[in-house]
Amino acid sequence: MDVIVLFFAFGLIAGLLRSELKLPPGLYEGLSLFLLLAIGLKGGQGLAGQPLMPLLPELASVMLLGVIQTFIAFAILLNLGRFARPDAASIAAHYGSVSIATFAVAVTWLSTRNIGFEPQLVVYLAVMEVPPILVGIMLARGMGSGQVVRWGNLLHEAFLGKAVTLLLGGMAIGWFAGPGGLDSITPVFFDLFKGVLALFLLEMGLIVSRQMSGLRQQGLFLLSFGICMPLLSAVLGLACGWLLGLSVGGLTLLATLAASASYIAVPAAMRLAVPTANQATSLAAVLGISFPFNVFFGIPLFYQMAQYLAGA
Amino acid sequence: MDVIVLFFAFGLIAGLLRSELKLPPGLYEGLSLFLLLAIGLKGGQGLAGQPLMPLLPELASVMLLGVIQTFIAFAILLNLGRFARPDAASIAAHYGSVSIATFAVAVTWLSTRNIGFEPQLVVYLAVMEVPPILVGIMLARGMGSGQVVRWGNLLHEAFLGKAVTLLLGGMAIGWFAGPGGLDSITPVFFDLFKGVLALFLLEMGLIVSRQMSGLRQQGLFLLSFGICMPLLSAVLGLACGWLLGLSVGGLTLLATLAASASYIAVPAAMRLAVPTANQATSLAAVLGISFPFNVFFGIPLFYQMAQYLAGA
Amino acid sequence: MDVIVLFFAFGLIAGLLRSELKLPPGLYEGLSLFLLLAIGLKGGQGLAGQPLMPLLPELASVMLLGVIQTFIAFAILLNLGRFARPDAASIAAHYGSVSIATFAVAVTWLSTRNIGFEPQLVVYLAVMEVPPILVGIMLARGMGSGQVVRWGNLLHEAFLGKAVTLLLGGMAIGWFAGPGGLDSITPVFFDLFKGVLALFLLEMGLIVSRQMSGLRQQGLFLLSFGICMPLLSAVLGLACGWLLGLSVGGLTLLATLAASASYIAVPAAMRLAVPTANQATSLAAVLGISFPFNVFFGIPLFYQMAQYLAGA
Amino acid sequence: MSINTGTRTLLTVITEAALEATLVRILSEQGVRGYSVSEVRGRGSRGYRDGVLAESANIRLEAVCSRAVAESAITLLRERYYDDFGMVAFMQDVDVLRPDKF
Amino acid sequence: MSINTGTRTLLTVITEAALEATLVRILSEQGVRGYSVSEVRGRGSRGYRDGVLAESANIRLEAVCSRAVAESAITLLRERYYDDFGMVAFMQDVDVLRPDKF
Amino acid sequence: MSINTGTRTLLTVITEAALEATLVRILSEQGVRGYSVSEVRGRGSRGYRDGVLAESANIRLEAVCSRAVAESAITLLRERYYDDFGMVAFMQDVDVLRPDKF
Ligand SMILES: Nc1ncnc2c1ncn2[C@@H]1O[C@H](COP(=O)(O)O)[C@@H](O)[C@H]1O
Ligand SMILES: Nc1ncnc2c1ncn2[C@@H]1O[C@H](COP(=O)(O)O)[C@@H](O)[C@H]1O
Ligand SMILES: Nc1ncnc2c1ncn2[C@@H]1O[C@H](COP(=O)(O)O)[C@@H](O)[C@H]1O
Ligand code: NA
Ligand code: NA
Ligand code: NA
Repeated sequence: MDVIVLFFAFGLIAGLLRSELKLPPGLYEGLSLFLLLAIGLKGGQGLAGQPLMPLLPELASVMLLGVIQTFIAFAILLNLGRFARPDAASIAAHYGSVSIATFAVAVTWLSTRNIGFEPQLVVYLAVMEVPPILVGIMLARGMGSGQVVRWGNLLHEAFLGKAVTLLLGGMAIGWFAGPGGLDSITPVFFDLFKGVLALFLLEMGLIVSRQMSGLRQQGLFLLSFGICMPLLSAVLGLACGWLLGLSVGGLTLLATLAASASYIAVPAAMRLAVPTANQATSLAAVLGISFPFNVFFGIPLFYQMAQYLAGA
Repeated sequence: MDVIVLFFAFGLIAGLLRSELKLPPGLYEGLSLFLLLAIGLKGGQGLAGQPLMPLLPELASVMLLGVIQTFIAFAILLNLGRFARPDAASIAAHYGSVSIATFAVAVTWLSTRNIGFEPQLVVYLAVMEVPPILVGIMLARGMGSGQVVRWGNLLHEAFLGKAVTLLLGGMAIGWFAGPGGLDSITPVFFDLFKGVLALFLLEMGLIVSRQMSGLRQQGLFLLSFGICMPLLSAVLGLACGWLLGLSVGGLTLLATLAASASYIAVPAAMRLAVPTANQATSLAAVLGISFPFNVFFGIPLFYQMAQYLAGA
Repeated sequence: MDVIVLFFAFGLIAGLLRSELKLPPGLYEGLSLFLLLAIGLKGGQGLAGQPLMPLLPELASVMLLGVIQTFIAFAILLNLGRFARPDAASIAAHYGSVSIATFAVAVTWLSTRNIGFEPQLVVYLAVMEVPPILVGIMLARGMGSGQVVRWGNLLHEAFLGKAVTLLLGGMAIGWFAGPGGLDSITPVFFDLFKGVLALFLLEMGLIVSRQMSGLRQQGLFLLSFGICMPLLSAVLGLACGWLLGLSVGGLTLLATLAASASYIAVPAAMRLAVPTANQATSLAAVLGISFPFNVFFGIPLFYQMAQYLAGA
Repeated sequence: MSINTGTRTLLTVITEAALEATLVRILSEQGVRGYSVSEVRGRGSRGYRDGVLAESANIRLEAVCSRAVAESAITLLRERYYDDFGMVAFMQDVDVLRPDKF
Repeated sequence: MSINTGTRTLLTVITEAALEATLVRILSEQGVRGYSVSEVRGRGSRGYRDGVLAESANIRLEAVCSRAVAESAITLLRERYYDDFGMVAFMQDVDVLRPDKF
Repeated sequence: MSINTGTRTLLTVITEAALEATLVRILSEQGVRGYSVSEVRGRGSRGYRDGVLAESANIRLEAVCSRAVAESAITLLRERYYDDFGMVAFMQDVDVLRPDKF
């Protein structure tokens, strides 16, 4: 197992054993800021010199991918899971959107094995976060409900939310700086990346352990949804990536993005837009099941599926 | 443009667009602590083995430089700008003193271009912070006002304020450790310097963006003062450096020091010593205008002026 | 003097001169978290592939060492020092236990001089923290007092307290990852170690300086105890290490561990378990005297003693 | 009372950090002219909220204002947020200098 | 009072951070159903406590509850902790909506 | 009141962090024996103060003391600081155990 995954396992076990380990407040925020910037810089540098217009149809495709996932998840949760409409819509939005931590683990998994991937995957990450939120809000309120949605606010969130700002900002810097232009900051943003990710995953392990203790209150349906939905999404992601002609590394990453579920941006947006949805339920599924599933089993599995697909 | 300046531009734009980007509290403080220590260490190491006594006249000169700047700025603000006495004195003190962030950007600008500079520039930085504060307080109160100034407090501040302590402490460590003595901590204090400065400038961009939105309430006079005063100061700094026989790199740095305006030590001191002065006004000028001007345009310009002067 | 010790001296002097230097809250916690993890990783990696069972008798020996120290210190404080029973027991527990900061300084001292040591020293560190706490509590309450001790809580603390969790978790990760397995996180956890320790010692200097100003209220007896007890403990540690057949580096480290006194885990535990004990007294001795003594004089001295013993 | 003071109402609201912007908007619409905010953690009917993830962060907002403003604000909060959000709100009388400021 | 509120007691305890878990346990045994905690620094009879080391950290806990619960809790705290720990505790009447919650 | 308590005054001051040392000095000169401080952000007549730069940091200080001490302290604060500094101060009666401590 990769060493960074060992850090996650350590945090998880320490949390489950009720260790007194607690990370200083603000550390989580600082580490994720670093990871987002570093991912953005790398992606932007990869895209430097490349024309950006041809990317637009690709971006439309992956945004559509997230939207389709959200609809499918909503239908499953409403009909099979018998969830109330707001809950079904909220959980679906979590699974339609993406998790940056899961993406970072997959990037490291690939780079440890010297498997390359297309730089635009970082742009995919940036654009895939928000559309499922919009869909989820519409689904929660019923399409024709006539209730006013603050679209201005939502668009603001789409481009100026914290994570997206850092990704886009990092990409812009990397793009302008171009190859070689980031050399002076390489010791911080690239050499430290994996170690910082390890610390971040330690904290994730502690966070996940707390969600796990809340899992018992959730029905069995939700638990299996937390594993099956990522698998289904990964298949959709692979199909989409295949249509876009991605490499094995790119396919693996897009499958991971599709399979990953948001636990930062979506909960924050849903809390205000759909206040009646139960937040504990969605976080238990996303953090308690799907995140560890993806980190421990999903990524290697998606890679094998990608290899199979690319070989076919 | 240098990559660290791109980080500043990113923070500025994100802030002006009202992005939700916000850095964790305490990060600003941690980053500036690091930068001060690192600058001090480098300077101290450069001075190691060198006798310190001959520096004294140089230090007196640069302290005088700051004091003269403060008097000039005060005269301009009072007579041309028609500011009230306390406001004119307070703003003048900001411009007489120095900004560590601006200094760090200039150091990086030079080192990216392999341009050397004298190690004592770091000592200049340390001694130039406080004298303009004392002058500013005297000017605000009127020389003969008979009001009691707590000189003990002010001297304490001069040597034991946070920034000066870190600079002097770092220099002492570098001086004692000598060449080679800092090797074991090089990976932290030197290799990470530019990356940390990049993060710091990202935060500065966010901070500056907030001051810019307050600029509209300021008169046009203040806006032009925020550009002209640094230019005038840079010329005085170049003249002083030329008398001291500095190299091109040293001239550039001393011009930058002169042109830079304090936004940490001086506001804190003036708030207590001259409470009637309007703090929003001085910060709008210093952070909203002069800091970005120096970072984007000033430093390259001062370098050209220094080259011209050295060639003459 | 080593450069990291210069950082300690700087913090100490700045604090004694009442500088305004203050490190951001949370920094101390973040730095010590990093140091504990890094020490654990290194130790675990050293032990990888090695069977762990044969370590058990060694661990029993060093745990006994700490317990014996606690009894000796208690006897001295009660009889010679005429301290009240709870105070004597509490101070004794501090000296029986260990200080991670002191250990880290000794590790760096050795590595700067290319002196190796056995990887299990890190395990010693982990197991030596807690037993003296248990002994101290029993001594404070009187063995036969019949008062209920919450042993469950105490055992929880023994394995799941913050420092022990990080050390054991780091060791487990290093052990599983094995040689080469930590390469990807080396730039963070190993290359930055000394620089981070330097920052940590700067903060320790500030903390110690505050204890020193409280030293005057303490009797002369406590002051001499703060120097003599570490010396006595170091001799016991050397004897124990000699019986275990340690190398010179290992002997030095075990002497340092024995000589070091806890200022984190023990105060926290004693505050709740023996609330009548005066915390200011024990911290003044541990931080105001023994910690600086060990850092400035103890470690080089213990090394000489170790060399003498190994040569004999 | 020997010095010139007046009585105003201190309104304290402890709630989810996600509501901060909304809360501030509502209060100012109701006529509150100033407020102070700090971070807290705590426990209530919705379990422990420790703020490690933003989702579980709480804030404590306090505002000195007139009784009428406090009451209309608190009534509005109850109507709109008490059902779906963790929220505790209470009012106290306080003596202030410069009562016209609030 | 123009709106439907009730009076409850706000109990505030400022004490050493080491006592947090114990304090929370005692309060809930006494019937307190919710509380909020923040970090504070301060000075009292035991000198300055600034929280740099965990040993010198203070917390400020506040809980809205009935008068009876607050009094029994504060009495217990005095008996058990006032002698050995830095602790300041006080009670105030507050107006709350949903008085049955507390 | 079923237990032995006394009434004291809780003085709360919200002001610029730059004033902390001065404020503490004044309070202790007026006879305040203890206090607690926490960081807050907030909005008032001088706009939003969020504490990112030290210049915009606010503190919230609270001290339990006698009514007379609180009043003389607050009067002094008004005279010296209300004009030039962001400052909000208010007083409340609180029930304390060990009233002689304050
Ligand atoms: N009785 C109480 N006293 C003080 N704070 C409370 C109380 N009940 C709840 N809180 C705070 O309000 C938040 C939300 O409460 P609740 O809606 O009951 O979960 C909690 O996380 C606590 O911080
Ligand atoms: N009169 C007071 N008003 C407010 N807080 C106080 C007061 N006295 C003490 N404190 C707080 O309670 C803590 C412990 O107080 P003490 O037991 O007096 O040392 C101090 O560190 C302060 O944070
Ligand atoms: N009505 C109020 N209630 C509570 N806090 C206030 C109020 N007005 C101002 N403040 C706080 O006091 C600080 C200074 O206020 P001001 O002098 O009005 O700018 C603000 O930044 C707020 O933190
Ligand atoms: Na997804
Ligand atoms: Na200047
Ligand atoms: Na020991």
